[in-house]
Amino acid sequence: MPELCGIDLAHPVINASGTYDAIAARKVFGDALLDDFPFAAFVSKTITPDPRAGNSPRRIWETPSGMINSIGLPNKGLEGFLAEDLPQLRELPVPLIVSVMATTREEFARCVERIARRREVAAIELNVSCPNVHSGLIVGENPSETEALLEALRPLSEKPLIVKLTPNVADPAEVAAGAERGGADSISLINTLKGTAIDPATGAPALGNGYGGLSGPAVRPVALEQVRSVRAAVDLPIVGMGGVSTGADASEFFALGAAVVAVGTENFRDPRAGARIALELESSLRAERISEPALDLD
Amino acid sequence: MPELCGIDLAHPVINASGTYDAIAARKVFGDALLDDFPFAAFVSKTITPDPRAGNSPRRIWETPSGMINSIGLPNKGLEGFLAEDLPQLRELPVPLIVSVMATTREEFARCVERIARRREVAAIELNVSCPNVHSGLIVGENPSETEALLEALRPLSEKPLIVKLTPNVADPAEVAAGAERGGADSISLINTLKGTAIDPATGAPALGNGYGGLSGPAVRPVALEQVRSVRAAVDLPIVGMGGVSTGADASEFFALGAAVVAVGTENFRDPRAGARIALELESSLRAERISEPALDLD
Amino acid sequence: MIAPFGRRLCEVAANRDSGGYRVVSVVDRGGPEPRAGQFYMLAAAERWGARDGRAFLPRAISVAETRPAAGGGVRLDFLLDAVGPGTERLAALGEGEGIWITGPLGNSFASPREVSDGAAGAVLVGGGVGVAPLALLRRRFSERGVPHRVLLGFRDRAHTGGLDLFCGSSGVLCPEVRLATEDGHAGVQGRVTDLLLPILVGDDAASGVVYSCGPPAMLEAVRALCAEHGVTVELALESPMACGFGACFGCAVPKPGGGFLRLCVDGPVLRGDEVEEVSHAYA
Amino acid sequence: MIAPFGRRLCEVAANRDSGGYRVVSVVDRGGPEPRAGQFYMLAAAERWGARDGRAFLPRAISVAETRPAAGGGVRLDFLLDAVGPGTERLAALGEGEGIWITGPLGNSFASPREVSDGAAGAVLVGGGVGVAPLALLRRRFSERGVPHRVLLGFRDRAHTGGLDLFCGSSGVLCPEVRLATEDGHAGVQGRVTDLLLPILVGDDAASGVVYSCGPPAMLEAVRALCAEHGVTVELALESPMACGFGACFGCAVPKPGGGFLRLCVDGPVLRGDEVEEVSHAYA
Ligand SMILES: Cc1cc2nc3c(=O)[nH]c(=O)nc-3n(C[C@H](O)[C@H](O)[C@H](O)COP(=O)(O)OP(=O)(O)OC[C@H]3O[C@@H](n4cnc5c(N)ncnc54)[C@H](O)[C@@H]3O)c2cc1C
Ligand SMILES: Cc1cc2nc3c(=O)[nH]c(=O)nc-3n(C[C@H](O)[C@H](O)[C@H](O)COP(=O)(O)OP(=O)(O)OC[C@H]3O[C@@H](n4cnc5c(N)ncnc54)[C@H](O)[C@@H]3O)c2cc1C
Ligand SMILES: Cc1cc2nc3c(=O)[nH]c(=O)nc-3n(C[C@H](O)[C@H](O)[C@H](O)COP(=O)(O)O)c2cc1C
Ligand SMILES: Cc1cc2nc3c(=O)[nH]c(=O)nc-3n(C[C@H](O)[C@H](O)[C@H](O)COP(=O)(O)O)c2cc1C
Ligand code: FES
Ligand code: FES
Repeated sequence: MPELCGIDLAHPVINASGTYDAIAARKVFGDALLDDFPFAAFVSKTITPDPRAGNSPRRIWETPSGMINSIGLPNKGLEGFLAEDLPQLRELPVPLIVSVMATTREEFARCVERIARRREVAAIELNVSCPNVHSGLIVGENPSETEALLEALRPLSEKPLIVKLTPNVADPAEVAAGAERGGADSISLINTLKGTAIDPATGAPALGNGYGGLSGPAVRPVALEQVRSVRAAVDLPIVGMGGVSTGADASEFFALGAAVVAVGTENFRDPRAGARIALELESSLRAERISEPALDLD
Repeated sequence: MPELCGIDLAHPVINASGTYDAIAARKVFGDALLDDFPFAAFVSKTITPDPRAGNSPRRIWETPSGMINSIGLPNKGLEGFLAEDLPQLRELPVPLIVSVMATTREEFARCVERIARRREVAAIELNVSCPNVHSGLIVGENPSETEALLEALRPLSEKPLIVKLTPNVADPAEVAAGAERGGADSISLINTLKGTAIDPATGAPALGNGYGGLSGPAVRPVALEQVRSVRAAVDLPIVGMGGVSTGADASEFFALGAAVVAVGTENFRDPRAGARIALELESSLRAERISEPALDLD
Repeated sequence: MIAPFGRRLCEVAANRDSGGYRVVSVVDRGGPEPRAGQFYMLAAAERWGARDGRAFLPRAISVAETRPAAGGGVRLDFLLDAVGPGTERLAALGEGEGIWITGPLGNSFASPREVSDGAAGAVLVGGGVGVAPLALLRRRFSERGVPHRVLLGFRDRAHTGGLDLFCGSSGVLCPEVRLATEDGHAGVQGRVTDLLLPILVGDDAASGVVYSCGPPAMLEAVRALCAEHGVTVELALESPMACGFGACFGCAVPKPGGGFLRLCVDGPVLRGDEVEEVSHAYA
Repeated sequence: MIAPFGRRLCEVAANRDSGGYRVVSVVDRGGPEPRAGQFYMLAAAERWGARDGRAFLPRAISVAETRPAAGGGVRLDFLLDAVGPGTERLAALGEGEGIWITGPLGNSFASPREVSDGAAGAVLVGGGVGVAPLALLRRRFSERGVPHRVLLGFRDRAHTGGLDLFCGSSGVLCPEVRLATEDGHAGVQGRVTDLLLPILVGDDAASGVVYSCGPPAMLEAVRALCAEHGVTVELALESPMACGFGACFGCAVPKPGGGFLRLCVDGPVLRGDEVEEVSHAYA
């Protein structure tokens, strides 16, 4: 049975933060969602200390084998999340991981403290791709900022802390090592690559926010390379993601040392992608086991 | 008439270094190549001080809407290039840009000096994605290393120096600003994104070298975003590249402030891609001019 | 209306021309009958992504007509305007080809009575590919005896896509349908709003509800006209959708008081006072 | 042999089965007649990239047969083994569909005399889809009166793709062709190298040149056998190709003395002593 930081998982496929709203999906698909929940753990959309409305449209743009999003982290804020969303999310049949982001260590600490107190939360994912308003540095671009953040947060929670790295750095392994030194329990990667497109109809940037983040199969080679290099640098379990859309894609991440894979953009194409990918993985493993003794070395 | 650092160009489309061997292409296609040369300037494959054989196969791997390469800069070395290749390249009907890379400032200087003396060379492109063997830093990842390199090379050549940035950094605009301060004449970007794949047939890395560089339409959103951010930071003309395969793609780069676009991977799919893209650009400009007065604002 | 969980592979039963658009019929053995205004996320099972890696995401398409399918399940008709790689591929699907569908999704048009106290009649205002959800709405109103008029706008003789969805089985346009064409080849010469205005200023306006779907400029004109004349209006909007089930937050439409709605779960049908102005930015 | 500059759009004239493979015929109005061993870079004009953004690059495919086309130009036959998204799409091309072709590319097989002084006869050894270039070579040898034998290996009755390319117009296998099949359903039971060995140890071995194309393991066996018996061999290799015209340096094959050849411009036909060992790593 796969596990992540001591959390037992029915299979090694979870969702990527911000790509599945289990509350909305339950309204759309009913309780069939719960009977047949596609992920082995559920990661919430990133929540921030205060509510955010998100960016102005246009927010998504399709690109070759991928998409750019500039959603802008719309969420109810920490208190809204705890009061309104958490009671609904605890009804999910899988462990819950809450993703948080803040712009000061104090705010990060407040979020982690409040969330860690909730028994229904199995782990906390720290989305560190936002600038620190004090240092001006993007925490996740900087190994020592990341280390310091983890040192500050580590004592506040017994729950596993997963650090989600930004891929827009020269050396993600350095940042991962900083997170490990600071006391992180796991590294998840990749978040989206910075990307832009021009709308051919207007000649102006396609996204309301000017630019956004690229995801989907187009980025899979970058994700795999970052998992490989982080794997070589830290001992922590890795949650690998970026363009996973089939069991074969997931296998690439496992071959490079990921403990678990997360599915993001593919959920939009297939609301049950998580379960399908877990099944594809299992049946390819079974096929390997069966074919092994009869392996034709011709 | 478009120009780049004072070099007149028949149209704004050139090739990306390492994606067209005009000498080999002339053997394959004959002098028709010269009569109808697809690029407004020709950029050589990157040459290094000493000859290199390149990486062990497998060297290329197809990915969704792109490819990974780990070619490893096979080339005849500086002297071999000057003696054998340059006499053939001077027969091309367009200005010649020579791409160079070295691992010490002294070697970079030796290359630039020797090449700058050759009248048939219009400009020099500095490929700065290699580690400096003294500092251990990758020059192109570091604004002050880049600045110092340019300061060292600037006095050695009257020819325009184009700095080709690596996209595998948190902030390419900072590095571009370093290059500008050091005296660069132009910035070209993007080089390939670090990428890996696993061969499903073996479960092992698909490329002989373990990892490689991702290019093609998959990376276009990343290239456009880096051009946008570099454009905002420097005044130098920009050679934009990364996934350009049509005139419409090129227009996106121009909309974000590129002076010239370079075509790489698309050459492999269409040996005349440069000329086709230039034509597509021209006819879409013409169509715009024609439709403008009659514009239906409905 | 709860949708079966997940996408399901269905078969294309027919593909016919409809005045420049295509009507693609899909047999859905596993889903419920959709309501007028609801949509599905569609993707071809084969050759999706065939134009340099696009279409990549599924496409949101309204259901234009539905009826029980021979052998069980429902038959769904989609009206397709081929404007890019996704709709082109969908419009080219041949009989027997596979299609992934997720749905029915989103909310639906309400009856006049549900929307507005004392309202009895309905005015349906459509244009372009936006006539699709109104076709199903009209049939439902006919079945339930809700008095209604239908105003449709078309550009010219060559662009009458979807018009036949408003014909009875005899192939003759239903009597309650009135046309406006920009070239004047049929109905009144002009815009569909030219047909709407006299109704809004007429005596029975107060007891009517307007239902509209069409290009953003038309929707905005309808919204503004109805607001001006104090008539309740339901608008079926579009916005760029990656998922259709509330997962991506991509389909944001600004709310009048600030903030955003997710059109896929909060819409696609919104009351006129739930949007500030219908804009190209999201539609 | 100089290729016309650039890719050109051609039309598929026919697509037929050949023992599990497909033979796709293309009419090339603008190119010269290719030589045996040469290849083309092929990509479907439509729906290339239809499986999640793959195939993206064109695919290298040997020409299996060529003759003047009615109405000018040449007709090119390609033998396709559908192993992935690229060959699958090419193998599914229908009559009248568009295909981008660049070529003819690469070098070609030399005549026995050119390769080896005093050599008069030829032994062609092929297996799998590698029989394609040998089919054209055999016809050329027949036309020019070069004495030759053909040894072909097939797995079983269901895998005889390309065998019909070695049949005369009567549909009967040419007399100089001998078969080895792993299941023994036709010819000798065993490998094609079992047929080659007796020839190499025979009296006239010294005056023969071996020409081979097939899977890496077969090519390596043939190369090693020929080296052992001092017989000259030309091998048509494969390696991963992005461009086919020397642009990408992707098709590297290690040279015995160190360094690499570019198989697309230095090959695809290499003499046995130009390669160290035929390996899966590049083939
Ligand atoms: C609720 C709802 C119901 C709908 N019902 C119908 C219907 O019944 N029938 C129908 O035909 N349509 C309907 N649509 C519209 C339909 O979903 C879009 O027309 C479709 O998504 C377009 O996809 P495409 O690939 O054909 O075109 P695209 O190329 O995706 O172009 C459509 C628009 O997408 C944008 N775009 C995104 N990425 C790119 C890119 N990389 N390059 C260029 N443009 C890009 C552009 O703004 C362009 O105008 C509906 C939409 C919604 C939201
Ligand atoms: C000179 C030459 C002549 C040839 N002649 C013929 C011929 O006459 N007939 C013929 O049928 N073939 C021929 N081939 C082989 C043919 O080019 C390949 O089989 C073809 O390129 C495979 O493409 P594909 O998309 O079908 O398969 P791919 O999926 O590309 O698989 C083929 C191989 O490519 C690799 N690969 C690359 N990227 C990926 C990826 N992302 N995922 C999985 N695997 C990947 C794997 O190693 C796989 O085994 C020739 C090759 C050369 C070089
Ligand atoms: C629409 C969208 C919204 C996202 N929102 C978040 C988010 O709130 N927090 C976060 O950490 N990552 C977010 N991501 C990034 C994903 O979690 C994931 O890291 C990335 O998309 C790569 O995986 P994929 O290629 O499978 O989508 C978002 C991605 C998308 C496409
Ligand atoms: C096969 C291959 C070889 C390359 N070799 C070089 C090189 O020698 N020097 C260099 O600066 N860039 C090299 N590049 C990078 C390209 O010049 C270009 O920056 C990159 O591929 C992005 O453009 P594209 O998406 O149009 O290919 C190479 C790229 C490819 C695909
Ligand atoms: S389309 Fe994804 S949330 Fe609405
Ligand atoms: S295939 Fe590109 S150099 Fe040979």
